[in-house]
Amino acid sequence: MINKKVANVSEALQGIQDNMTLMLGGFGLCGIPENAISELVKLNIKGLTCISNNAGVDDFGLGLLLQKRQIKKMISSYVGENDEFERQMLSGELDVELVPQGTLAERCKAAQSGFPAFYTPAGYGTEVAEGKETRAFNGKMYVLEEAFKADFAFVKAWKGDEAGNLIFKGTARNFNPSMCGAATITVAEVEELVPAGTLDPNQIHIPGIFVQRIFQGADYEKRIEQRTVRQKA
Amino acid sequence: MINKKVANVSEALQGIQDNMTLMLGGFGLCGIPENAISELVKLNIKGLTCISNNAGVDDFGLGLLLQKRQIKKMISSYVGENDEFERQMLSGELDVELVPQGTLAERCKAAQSGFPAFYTPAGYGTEVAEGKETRAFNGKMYVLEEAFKADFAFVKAWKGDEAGNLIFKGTARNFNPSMCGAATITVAEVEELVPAGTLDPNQIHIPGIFVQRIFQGADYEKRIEQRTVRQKA
Amino acid sequence: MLDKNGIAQRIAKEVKNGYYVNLGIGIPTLVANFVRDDIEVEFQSENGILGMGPFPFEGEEDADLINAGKQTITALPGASFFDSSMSFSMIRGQHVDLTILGAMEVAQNGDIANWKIPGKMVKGMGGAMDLVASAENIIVAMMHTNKKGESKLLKQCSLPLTGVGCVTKIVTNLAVLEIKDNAFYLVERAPGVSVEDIKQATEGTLIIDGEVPEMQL
Amino acid sequence: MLDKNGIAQRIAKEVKNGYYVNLGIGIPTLVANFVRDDIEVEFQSENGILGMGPFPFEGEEDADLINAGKQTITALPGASFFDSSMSFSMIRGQHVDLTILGAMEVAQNGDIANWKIPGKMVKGMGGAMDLVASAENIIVAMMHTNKKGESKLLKQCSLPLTGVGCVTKIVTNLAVLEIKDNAFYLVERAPGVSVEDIKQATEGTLIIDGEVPEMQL
Repeated sequence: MINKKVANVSEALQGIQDNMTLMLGGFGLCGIPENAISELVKLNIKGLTCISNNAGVDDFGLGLLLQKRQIKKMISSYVGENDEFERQMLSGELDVELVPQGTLAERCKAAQSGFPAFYTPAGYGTEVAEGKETRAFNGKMYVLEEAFKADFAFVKAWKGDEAGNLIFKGTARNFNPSMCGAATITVAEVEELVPAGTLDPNQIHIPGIFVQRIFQGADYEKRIEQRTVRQKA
Repeated sequence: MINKKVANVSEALQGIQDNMTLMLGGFGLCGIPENAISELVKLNIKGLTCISNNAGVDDFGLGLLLQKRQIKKMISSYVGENDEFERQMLSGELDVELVPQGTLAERCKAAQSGFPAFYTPAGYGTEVAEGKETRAFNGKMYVLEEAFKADFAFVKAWKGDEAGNLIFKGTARNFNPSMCGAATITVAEVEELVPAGTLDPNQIHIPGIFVQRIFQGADYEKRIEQRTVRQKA
Repeated sequence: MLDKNGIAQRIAKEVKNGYYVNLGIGIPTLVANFVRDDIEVEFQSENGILGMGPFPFEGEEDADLINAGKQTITALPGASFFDSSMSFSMIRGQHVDLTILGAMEVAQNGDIANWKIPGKMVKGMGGAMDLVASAENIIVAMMHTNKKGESKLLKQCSLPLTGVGCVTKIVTNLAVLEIKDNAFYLVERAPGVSVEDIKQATEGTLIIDGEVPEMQL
Repeated sequence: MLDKNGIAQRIAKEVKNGYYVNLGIGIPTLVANFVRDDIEVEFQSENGILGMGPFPFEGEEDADLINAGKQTITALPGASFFDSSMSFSMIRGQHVDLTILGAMEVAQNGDIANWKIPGKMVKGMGGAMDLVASAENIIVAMMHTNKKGESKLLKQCSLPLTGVGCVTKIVTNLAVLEIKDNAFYLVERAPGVSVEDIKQATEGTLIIDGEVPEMQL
């Protein structure tokens, strides 16, 4: 067993530098690497390019990095829940690349899997395809999209073991698995870190080979963005 | 819940015809759809093109179909455990397309995922790449490989539920998941079929959307091809 | 004339037994409320769930269980969770049988625009471009005209496109229409709406072939 | 001169702490027996296991747990199972640190042939083409000459290729060699083997740079 455990978030972020490209898991505020984001704020790393489906809200998630102007560029599919984001984008302080959600996931997954590029129908005939190769297969048009390159991937899982194996919970899984192994260094934070051999090898979503560092996260807030309920009859 | 349960293997194979293209899961004799193969033998379906990593042994797995000359063409990565296969291939009765193992898996997965084709480094500069488009990305050469098209996919899982959700066990997983949803009709046979709601939704390897028919298989032999043991010290 | 719930109710009739359905934000979300109880349907949300159930009861919300609109949800028996890559394999691989989504504009060639208004804050396309480019069966749910009273069924979209030639059916507050041969075919009128009303509200080519029935809800 | 176990023993020294390793069939399989106990290593088998352990004890074989050679195996603590697609993501994505496999021929430009002999039954390439095309760190384990006594280290492969320009290191019964600048660099001699012996057995360009040490096992 190759041990990937590090003592804490500080050790997990060793080597992080200004102007790096990061992948960050999560959909909205669900399944985001809360500890890694807090540490990025604390270290005040600047000039970041962040690949993440969303940009958080004003006072949580990636919004915390936006508040401190740590992000130079966002690569996302949907960024609409954040006033500070809007202000920085409209003023030109923040560069934004919008990518269809499935394409975003697959550009991560392609990096994980050693595929340099792939053809997807998403965005054909739209401004997303501008400047990109398009091509017909079996009479349907596709756009060639390239794998991402990133320095760090920060992911959040439910359970993990010292070998770096990860298990996700509910829809907090989302982009996290596809980002594992898609960057030079993948850092996984988990709610519960167990010894190797504890998890059923049949139930592991992401094998430890895709993870370089793992630590048990602390103080998860897991904020709900749109609390929606129904009334008991 | 959309119920995918059928009563038995006979119902599961409704619509199967001569000259169809089939995908069959398994690696060696591990994780093969034993019930579906037996039924294909019984129905004496002929002229089949079989996409399967291996071709079984003389008297088990796809070897049973070869014995009865039901297979016209095999698309596999390794076929070396079978004398009848060798005889038919050398005599020209059987057409064989050899495909690198990772390419075989991904040509199934591409069909599942709606990717028409993909670039892989496997086989570049070899006879596998002959007649195919090759292309450099970031200074490395890749071969363009196309998604498979198949009429039926036959897969074997450990547990499944009526909604078609599947869980695999050990290395019997292998090619089975990538073949689900990669053919017009996917038939899953399982060792244990349980009511919907019984399986933990976090632990499902293949969601039921990729499966059209599911049934509980019978009389699994699960033959071991290379029994290898060590001595107790 | 229908309200939003009426549009959702009419679309629910398009949901057939055995369908996997992806519902967009807005009117499409309401469709789930009107699907018949006696057919088997599963809802997919592209953030990673199949077999999505209703909103949770107060106090039973789970932060790890949301839909693509970031709302708290529940999972029904037979549900499964999966990652974003597999989710779009379902969509791109055409395993999802029906996609219902909103639009700002639809053109008579099937083009759709629903993600960007030049000069306004762009929130992003989310999964819409993947959905419209992949699905074989797309229904657009929208009001027939915009807030200024201008038609949203056009000869050609004026806004940046989300997808080309992909819409086949539209249900609005006024009508059900199908797109073929570069035209809108009027299929049904909303209760109390005349063919003339629909003509007035449709900028694109409208084909009226014989008597147009009033829709049954 | 080394026997097969000796070749495996020498290659085991190339296995470093923290390595994920894929072992081919034949001599490479033996390498696992010689890896030091005090380093952390995990073995990957491309049919879908990471953290592969030794063969099971008699009576503990599990038909659902085999390696790529179809042999019954065990799983160590921290192991995981996965499908073929993810397995080759590990390989193609260069997450596997070291690949050890056999060969029929290696050329001085790094080409390798190990899957097909024209006129003989072709069993297939299995995962070898994916492995050699993807791995950054490939060691070939083989006898220096074939059964007829002919060199397997050639100027150019005569057999159909498995991959081009991919081999960087070779360990044979006679020597350890590295491939660079279109030549075989002699790095170590096997115990009791002279430089002259190695020259005789090598058809390709052999570079001898100063004193060549005998290998330490």
